[in-house]
Amino acid sequence: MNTAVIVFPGSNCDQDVMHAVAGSLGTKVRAVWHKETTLPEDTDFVILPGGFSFGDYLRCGAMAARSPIMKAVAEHGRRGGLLLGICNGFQILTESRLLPGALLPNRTLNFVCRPCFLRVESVSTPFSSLFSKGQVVQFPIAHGDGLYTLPEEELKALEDRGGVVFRYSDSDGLTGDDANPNGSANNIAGIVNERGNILGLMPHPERASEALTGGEDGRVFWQSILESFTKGGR
Amino acid sequence: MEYTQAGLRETEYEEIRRVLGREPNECELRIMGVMWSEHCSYKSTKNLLKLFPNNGDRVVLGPGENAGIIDLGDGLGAAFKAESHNHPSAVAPYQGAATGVGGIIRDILALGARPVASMDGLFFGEPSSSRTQSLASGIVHGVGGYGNAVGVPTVGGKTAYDPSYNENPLLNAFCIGLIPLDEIVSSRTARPGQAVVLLGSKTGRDGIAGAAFASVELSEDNKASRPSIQIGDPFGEKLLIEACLEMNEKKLIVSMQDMGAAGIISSSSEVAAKSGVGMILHFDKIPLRAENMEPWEIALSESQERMLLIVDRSYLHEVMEVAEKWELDCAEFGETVEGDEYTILFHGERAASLPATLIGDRCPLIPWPSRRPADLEKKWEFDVDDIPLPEDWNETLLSLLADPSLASKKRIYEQYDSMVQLNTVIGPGHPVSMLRIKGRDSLIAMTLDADPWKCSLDPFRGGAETVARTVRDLAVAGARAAGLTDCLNFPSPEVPEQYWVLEECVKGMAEACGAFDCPVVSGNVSLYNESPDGAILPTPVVGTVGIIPSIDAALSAGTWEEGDVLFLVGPCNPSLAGSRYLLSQGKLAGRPLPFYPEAEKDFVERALKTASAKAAHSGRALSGGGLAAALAKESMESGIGASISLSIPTRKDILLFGEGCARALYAVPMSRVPLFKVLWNGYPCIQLGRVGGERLSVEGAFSLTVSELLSKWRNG
Amino acid sequence: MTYRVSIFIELQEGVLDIQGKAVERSLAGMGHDALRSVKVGKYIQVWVETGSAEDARKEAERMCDDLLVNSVIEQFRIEVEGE
Amino acid sequence: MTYRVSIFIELQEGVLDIQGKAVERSLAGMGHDALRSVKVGKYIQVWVETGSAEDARKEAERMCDDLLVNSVIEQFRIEVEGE
Ligand SMILES: Nc1ncnc2c1ncn2[C@@H]1O[C@H](COP(=O)(O)OP(=O)(O)O)[C@@H](O)[C@H]1O
Ligand SMILES: [Mg+2]
Repeated sequence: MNTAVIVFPGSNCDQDVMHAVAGSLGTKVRAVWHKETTLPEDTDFVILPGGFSFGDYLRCGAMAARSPIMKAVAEHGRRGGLLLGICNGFQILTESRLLPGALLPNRTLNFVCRPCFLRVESVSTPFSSLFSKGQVVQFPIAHGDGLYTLPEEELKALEDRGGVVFRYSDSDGLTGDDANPNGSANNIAGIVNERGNILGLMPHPERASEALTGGEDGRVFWQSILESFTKGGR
Repeated sequence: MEYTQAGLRETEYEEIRRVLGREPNECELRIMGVMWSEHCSYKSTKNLLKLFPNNGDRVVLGPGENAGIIDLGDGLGAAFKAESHNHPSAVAPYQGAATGVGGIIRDILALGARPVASMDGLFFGEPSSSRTQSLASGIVHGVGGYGNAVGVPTVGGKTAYDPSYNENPLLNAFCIGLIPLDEIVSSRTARPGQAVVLLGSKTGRDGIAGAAFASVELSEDNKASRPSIQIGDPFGEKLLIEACLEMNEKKLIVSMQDMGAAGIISSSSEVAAKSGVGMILHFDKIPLRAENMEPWEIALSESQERMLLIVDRSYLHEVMEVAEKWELDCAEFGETVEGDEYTILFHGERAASLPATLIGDRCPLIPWPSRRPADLEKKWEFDVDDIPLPEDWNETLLSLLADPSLASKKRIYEQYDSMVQLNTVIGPGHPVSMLRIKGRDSLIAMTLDADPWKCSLDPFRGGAETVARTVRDLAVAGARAAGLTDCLNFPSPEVPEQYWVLEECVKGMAEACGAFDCPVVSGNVSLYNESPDGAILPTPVVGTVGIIPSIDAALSAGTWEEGDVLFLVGPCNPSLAGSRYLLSQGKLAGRPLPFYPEAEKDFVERALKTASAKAAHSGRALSGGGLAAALAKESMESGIGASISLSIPTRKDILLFGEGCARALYAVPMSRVPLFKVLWNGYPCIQLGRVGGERLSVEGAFSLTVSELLSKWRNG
Repeated sequence: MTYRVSIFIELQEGVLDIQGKAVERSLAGMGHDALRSVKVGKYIQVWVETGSAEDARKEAERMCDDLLVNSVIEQFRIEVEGE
Repeated sequence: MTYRVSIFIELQEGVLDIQGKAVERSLAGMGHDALRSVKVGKYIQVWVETGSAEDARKEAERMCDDLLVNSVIEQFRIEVEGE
């Protein structure tokens, strides 16, 4: 599985993601500058990393979504290729309309960085197949604009089709308001598109990929992707 | 223009005339006014700073450079420095703090190092005042807004509150970077015939002469020409970091200097003077953002996110290419020449022509008179017998934990990205923060601390205690202190009593640094921190960096386990002088304990062995709030209680709340107790009790559940 | 000619205006009793060189569609100076 | 009566508009060649209950001084609906 990590000016988790993927899977990872117009030919998996692309000025992810490389990224997604947006990457995916909804400022209006519990809601995606349904995992969050919002009917449709993959919870898997770090609708932390190949999530799996720094729950996330890829050959 | 309008003193003006052999023109006068301001010239403190030890086996680069560098072994170095941005943060809290963080990051970058972590020291006024709240909120948002976006984790810091900071809050920013020793960029290596290049943002009118204006009385007629606020652009800085590191990796640059105070003039004249070359600068070639800028404005602009590069001409093209990739402006605007002549050309005219060595180095020092405050002894007269024992111990402990200076800082540090770059092993919320170095076993440990109250009661002892606290924290965590950086935040040196306090603080710090063999490798001085309402407390802030050979030799805090045996190591007669306990009752009195070098060194060696021998589960050096606060923090963070009995004749409040001397609280697993006792044999060491249960109980004093403690500590 | 075009962007009805609510609370806390509610949006000015005011408006509208406005959550209004 | 007051906040002349610059570059990159420059500011609407439009303006001005505008770097303009 060949992974391409897109680097926008202002991305700051690009190196971290490359380190985590390479360290967890040992597969090939390449950085691709946002000004490119094509992805390396053999790209199987594309990651939009976290950070503050274009300073997060105007709206988070807005300018990155209009970067030259994004046409090729969208095309990769449309063909069914695996596409993951983490944090700022999630914002770029919604700004590109590759995922529904939008991410608004946290309800506290403060940036928040801390370890966070997530309940795995769906294991029928390539990104979560090795978890068990209802499992509680810990990935850190670090964002200022993570409140996921969607008009009522669309939210219902998203829920009905099982598009929510991760939900903020407490250590027991309870998804009360106390466990919601940013005010996200229905405690949503991560969603997948209908076809199941594009995932956006606010928490950072790459920050939970080593015992020394943040724990190892993220390794299962990366391994799920590799296994799905190997099986499905997407 | 009068020299006084430029902020120069008569002796300084005379010196300039003498050296030039003529009258300086207006541009030159303005330049010299800023360059010889306290902020840039250190004219009040240069002699004091010489007292600090700054050599040692590990020191690669000491004070006088953009930052100090210590040797981490195997060819890698850690560059670090702290800097204050107090005045700007008082005027425009968000932007002041943001540009403070940005500035210190560029200092590290200027050495060619990749910035890997930051810490921040925050000193605010009364927490209940609305001014404090809005300043604090702006400053914290500014630190986070910049640090988070630029991708440098903020891994720790210090926050304290005192009414003396009401009008004059302090923002000190610390940054550390990593650099292979053979890639260090020096400001001393420019040679004649090389290109002078400006990389980064366009130059505007922001922050012009900020340093000089601070020393001129503000009046209506200069209001219109007051410097406009510098706006921080973390996005621009991120690009600058990547571009500079790429250029350094490709060995395209000879020398590099960040632009901080006094912008172009300061950075370029410094390189010229240190390298022993002259410079001819063509100001027409500088990309400008504002119209009709005068040459002195261009010279002194403090527009952010800019770097000065000295480039061998054969690499100019490649430098431009890298700049273009990162979408940064980049302009060659001058060249280095033989000699000492520093010349600015503008619109075909010679705007300024000065000896490079005059600009930065030769400001006449000011020997301010020093006088021991007459009321010093009066502050020390303090009779412990006048302090009644607490009537309700539970209440006393809870209100101490709710004291804003001691209470949890989670609400602040959770607003900072403390994890980006994937090196943070221990982040904020612990006495010491730890970073791993990818591909190596060793860890970097760091901590930032200050004790303005003890410094105000006895500046020598307080200064020594400040340094000692950081070194003890590191030792307990398993790190030997390798070097430190400091920010000396003080009021005006022109008041003899205030100068004496500064002097004594420095002497005290120097004594401790010497004893611990922990050299000062970089630092910063911020004077004139006072307002018509009064002066700030003397506030030396110390950031100390240590090395832990491997994760196995690291000892964490807040990790008690059921059944652990608790030990207090260190003397049982601490002091209530300047303690958090007395302060939280509104009393600033007493004489802090002296610094005992032998005992301190002994403590450090034993603490290091305790960590590397894994003789304890958890350890915490005692600091603010004394033993009681340490017990409570350990218990809260571990989520488990303990039962303790104190069979010592010392008054219980002194034993529990007293501060000072080298002491620590350890939790030792049963099986390691014999080893632990051997390691501390010959040093005061008493068994306090056992870990377990839901309550933290001290016989004859308090007994509270962990959740009662937590609720006060977190929510006040 | 260079036209200055002002673009006023606000959140759509029904989208949670967290900033507006926060500002409302602080102002109320400061004693602004006459205040009923607050909405926080963006005020973007663009200078464009076009043949007519009408073209300037069209150009600005395209910019809104392309980047300035996220139609999932926002709505906007345009004013062209001299139109 | 309830008045809607619009407040337009922009950075003062000479203060670096980092957002405006970034947006400008991004729009130019997307081919908006007519664009000369961009300024990004805030558009705040407040609804206040006062006896007159004039009072509404005064009330809004006070809000600007108290909280909405940072006079060190920003300047503002007010419009009262129906004034
Ligand atoms: N401004 C700050 N930024 C980041 N971390 C902070 C800040 N203030 C305090 N902390 C963190 O909070 C913890 C408590 O700090 P402090 O108040 O100095 O108490 P202590 O004496 O226990 O170290 C430390 O881990 C410190 O790193
Ligand atoms: Mg501390």
